Amino acid sequence: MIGFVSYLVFFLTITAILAIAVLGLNLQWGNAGIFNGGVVAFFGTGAYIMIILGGPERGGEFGGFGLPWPLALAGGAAAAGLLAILVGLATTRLRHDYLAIATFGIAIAIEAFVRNATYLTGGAKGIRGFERPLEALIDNPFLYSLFFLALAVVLLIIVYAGLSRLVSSPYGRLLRAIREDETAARSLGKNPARVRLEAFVIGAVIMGLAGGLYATFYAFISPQDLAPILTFQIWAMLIVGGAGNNLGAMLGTFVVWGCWVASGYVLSSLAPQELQLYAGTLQYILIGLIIVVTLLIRPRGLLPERLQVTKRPGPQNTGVISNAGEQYQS
Amino acid sequence: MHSGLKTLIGATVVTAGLWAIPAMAQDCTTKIGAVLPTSVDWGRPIAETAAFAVDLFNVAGGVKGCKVEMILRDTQTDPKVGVDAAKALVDLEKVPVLLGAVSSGVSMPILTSVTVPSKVMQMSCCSSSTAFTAVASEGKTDGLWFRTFATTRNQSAVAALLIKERGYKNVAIFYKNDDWGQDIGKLVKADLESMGVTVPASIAITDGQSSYRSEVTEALKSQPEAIYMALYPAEGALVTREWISLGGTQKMVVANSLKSDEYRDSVGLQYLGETVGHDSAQPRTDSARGFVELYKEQFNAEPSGPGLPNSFDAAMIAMLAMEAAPDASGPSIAASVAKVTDPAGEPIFPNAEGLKKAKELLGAGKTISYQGGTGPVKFDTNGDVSAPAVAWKFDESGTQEVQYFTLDEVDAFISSLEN
Amino acid sequence: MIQALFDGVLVGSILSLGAIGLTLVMHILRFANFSHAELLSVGAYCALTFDAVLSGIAPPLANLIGPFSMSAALALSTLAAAILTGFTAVLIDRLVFRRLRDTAGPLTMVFASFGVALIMRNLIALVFGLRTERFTDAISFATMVSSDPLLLIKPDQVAILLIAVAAMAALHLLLTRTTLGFALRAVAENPTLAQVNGIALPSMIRLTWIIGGGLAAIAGVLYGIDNQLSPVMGRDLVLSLFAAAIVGGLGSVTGAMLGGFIVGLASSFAILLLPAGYKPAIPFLVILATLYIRPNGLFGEAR
Amino acid sequence: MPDAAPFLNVSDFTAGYKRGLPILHGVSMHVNSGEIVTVIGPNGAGKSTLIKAIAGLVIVEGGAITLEARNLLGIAPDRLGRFGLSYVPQTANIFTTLSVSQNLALAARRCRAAPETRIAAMLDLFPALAERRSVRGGGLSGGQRQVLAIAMALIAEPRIILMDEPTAGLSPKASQDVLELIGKIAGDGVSVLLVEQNARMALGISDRAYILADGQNQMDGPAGDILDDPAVAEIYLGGRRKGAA
Repeated sequence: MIGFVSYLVFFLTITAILAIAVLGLNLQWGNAGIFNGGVVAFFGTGAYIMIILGGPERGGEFGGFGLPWPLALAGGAAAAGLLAILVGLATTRLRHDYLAIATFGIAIAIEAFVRNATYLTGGAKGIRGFERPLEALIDNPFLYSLFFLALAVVLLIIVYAGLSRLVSSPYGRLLRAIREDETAARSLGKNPARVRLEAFVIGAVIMGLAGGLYATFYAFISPQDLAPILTFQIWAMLIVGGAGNNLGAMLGTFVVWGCWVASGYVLSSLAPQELQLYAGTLQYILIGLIIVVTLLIRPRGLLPERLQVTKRPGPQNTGVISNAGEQYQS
Repeated sequence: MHSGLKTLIGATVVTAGLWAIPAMAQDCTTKIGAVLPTSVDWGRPIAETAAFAVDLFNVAGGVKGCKVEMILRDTQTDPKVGVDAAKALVDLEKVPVLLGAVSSGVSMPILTSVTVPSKVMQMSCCSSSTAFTAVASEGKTDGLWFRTFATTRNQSAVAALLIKERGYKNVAIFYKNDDWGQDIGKLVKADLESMGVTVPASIAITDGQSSYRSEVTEALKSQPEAIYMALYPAEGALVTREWISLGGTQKMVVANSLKSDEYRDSVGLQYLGETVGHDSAQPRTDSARGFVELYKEQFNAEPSGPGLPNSFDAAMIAMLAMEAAPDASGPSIAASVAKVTDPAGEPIFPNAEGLKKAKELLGAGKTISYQGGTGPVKFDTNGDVSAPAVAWKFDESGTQEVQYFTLDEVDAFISSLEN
Repeated sequence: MIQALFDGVLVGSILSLGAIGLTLVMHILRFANFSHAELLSVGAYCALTFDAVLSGIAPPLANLIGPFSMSAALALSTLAAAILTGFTAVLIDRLVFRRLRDTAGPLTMVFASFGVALIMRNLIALVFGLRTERFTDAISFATMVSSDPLLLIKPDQVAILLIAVAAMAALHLLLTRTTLGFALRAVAENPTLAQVNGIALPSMIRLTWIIGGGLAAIAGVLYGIDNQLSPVMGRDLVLSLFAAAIVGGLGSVTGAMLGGFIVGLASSFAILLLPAGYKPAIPFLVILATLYIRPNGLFGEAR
Repeated sequence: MPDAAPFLNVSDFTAGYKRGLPILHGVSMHVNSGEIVTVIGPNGAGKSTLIKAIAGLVIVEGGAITLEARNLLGIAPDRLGRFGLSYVPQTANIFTTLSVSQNLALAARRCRAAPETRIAAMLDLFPALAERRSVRGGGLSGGQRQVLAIAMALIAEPRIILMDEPTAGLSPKASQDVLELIGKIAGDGVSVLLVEQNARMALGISDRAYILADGQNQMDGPAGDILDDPAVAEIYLGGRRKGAA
């Protein structure tokens, strides 16, 4: 029983950390319509800078500033925001697919950088972190894991509350207005580029915060944490949960990450022994099936956005293929 | 082409056969956990070898009369997934021992956030990062961390030694762009340069690129006399085929990761005549063929591919330590590793008789010296091992040993480099 | 330098072929299909299987043609694989994408396609194993065309380039010379108007998948000849394909073709500029630069 | 006998873009063979929706539609050509990325006759298109686009053409040309159903007219009567007729 609780606490901690990143993405995509394909770049920047700022000295490598943890965490988030400003100035004027590939490229470039720039980032071997905050004080590992979960959840709640206020404020309506119709928003005297950039940066800071928390929890970061799969996971959580809805984003995190790891657990306990070696491959198939089937059943996510902006009716010559033609035949 | 299919069917039949062996009065089971990248080409054989070690141990009666059940989870080479799997194994399955992971990037967060806090012994076959030594030397592993991966320092020195013996003066290096590859690539380059060998190009090979031709061409420009490769079989074969087809030299020195049938078959034996590899050594006694012989019997092929003997040894040592431990807790198992790898103890090979004898000796409170796939394993206080080395080359049946270097010889060579 | 140019063009030609199919699908069906690169794997593995069967039935077919790593058996197998892959693509559309087209946002399709890619990739891994495969183990040697500047060319490279260019030319002719091609372009531009003009969308969508899948299969086989087959080859290629399609401008076949060459050349020249470890990032930096100058890609139109 | 029953008959139409949100509420109308019928009405009256509903492009929730007593409801838009119906959308009615001749070739795919002869016939009929046959659709002027769109509709030898505001955005001269062309088409025995903002001009060439408001029939009758009705002129034609007392 204590084992189950201990695992649950651990699982929820990771879920809470990832949920923070998903909320950041929800601001960018769900509210501002910015297709960020490089989530991991901001997450990773937050993690690396946090660990460099707060970590101990590393023989012959840059870093070892040993800042207090809250400062290091804030520094990581700020660094992610800084990166977002640079990236955003160059890319937020791009539309969807182009923006996605551009931001994706940045994530690849950051991964390549941390993998190779050994002096700054430790290279492929990664950087060790430092003792987690207050760990020495709370001597019991289980109690400490409870404490860390509480910490992550508190940060999640703060981010959630902040975003909820932001989204329901006039600023949030402006964001969605720009998402729906940039020209109309411009005609209202707003500068859509600037507003989009702001949303992009705020979202990135939140992702950086999640990254910093992640590296704090594992006390380690390496280029392997910056693999593109993280971007996909975060996105899948948002889409499955329901883009535009913060509660949906958090629910999506829980469901997707839960299915992701539960599929491994189920296979390791249920699959016959001769299949165990193939369980990894089977697990991927299972994950793929879960995502596809969920989207087939709930195409707009588990908790879809409650539309506050009426969309223009009907795809008439807007160039969107719908099944309008096909439905007459079927 | 059907080798993939054949392996699948073969492995299924063989392992199913093994599992069908009636348990010998084993009514109880003892669980151990393994977190390995089974969905990755080179990861699956590592897991398969660990499972094989467990089967052997069960045939010999299991741990303290209990059948060992290895619960295997895939890491997807994703730290989050690997750590979660480890946590589930430790908390839900209550394993006292965890085998894995392969990549340092996965093993390290498992160590810091799962095994050490939960007081579970972790034994990795293949994580090579020097960061582990640092963590251990600070006393932060509580003696729970071991790895059977011989430190890169010895391996790189042997590579340099082989190059020196062959008199190559101009050697280009290809290394896998991960922690192990960067480490060994850097060390070999430094060693060669301190010996006066020119290294005109030292080129990182990053996984999953759509072509390695430009990397190969870059190295080819300097027309090196020989090349050194620290790569895994899949991209190693690509690079080598490209290299040879573009007319590069066939004088190649390769790391143990390329000691693989897949690599040999992919490149073709006719091009590998002048290739020599290095590896950590098997013990030097006649009965010592233990691991290789057993493996051949089981899989009808030589152990080939990165990390197989290491994985075998990690599983064996872990189970022997469980046998030797007074109780089933992680710390006492970890503390018992020393009883299993005591150089003064009775040498033990991992075959049926060996394991039986080991159990008797350990039961009687004596120590043993486990002589596994990577040699007479001896951990230092940081959980690291050093092993003697061999040079090998490819032949029709797989590989064959051509030279043996004792630990002293390797050490002497290293100190000669440093002077 | 010249060597890098030539190698880049060659890698680029394979990427072009894959990217053309991708850009067609993206243009006509309006979503970024992450499972497209898996069609390359499907095609390559289909060809591998047919090749083994054909060589078994009629061993003379398995003889390599001249200095190339290709045999008559492989050529036939590639055609069969192209057809089969096309139909695989149609089947996947039936099972997943068609059901989502009506109800879901474009991103739902994108992530469903990611799920599909995971399933396809790992099904291949399950059937064929994780290890790499080759059509032939024989190594085809390069001919030194010039020693200073160094230029080495393998016969295979020439053949691959020619086949890729021929496939692209065939598609170009289809699109510019036949009413079927006009119909495809019409659907891409304005599906409603296309319907009004008597074009049945479902059959055009099927055709798009068949062409995209067929080209992907050919690209997969060529990639397999030039490199090797592995279940994760789709994963390794998908980003380069997207990069090529996007840098060229979505929906533009010419753009995708050029985009493929740009990405190929960028990764080929990358190593001359930076240490090899940074190579994965270079194509994307080129794309960033391109998009900075032309936000809709080289041949794309603002939408 | 063509005039015995209405050629195109729409009865009690309920249709819209979203199910449950109809824009048309029980609209009925008919077109006789060889007639030009114009639908006018204020913005948002559902004129375009009506024509799109006939063309099979919006969701029809109730009512019936027949062409020569054959049911058209539920026929996919791409198959309506076989029933002798062509439709010219208001905007984006040609393919801008295809050349003029490619546009025509594409439209000719549904012809029963040999496509080449039909394309040739159209180029004969419209010399302006013949001159620009290799120009991309995007490079045509507004009037030329409209002519091309009409040619693409005519190429299939329809017996009725639906046109959604063919003069929208055109200069008065070009509008006049287009309307004259429409008159000529009808003269050749093809029925025309026209939706027009430019009501006064359209009524001038029409046989009959319907007035739609709020998705419902308001009134109908011979075009001349409607044109002369002072109330209609006040509400729908934007003031009194020029030249009338």
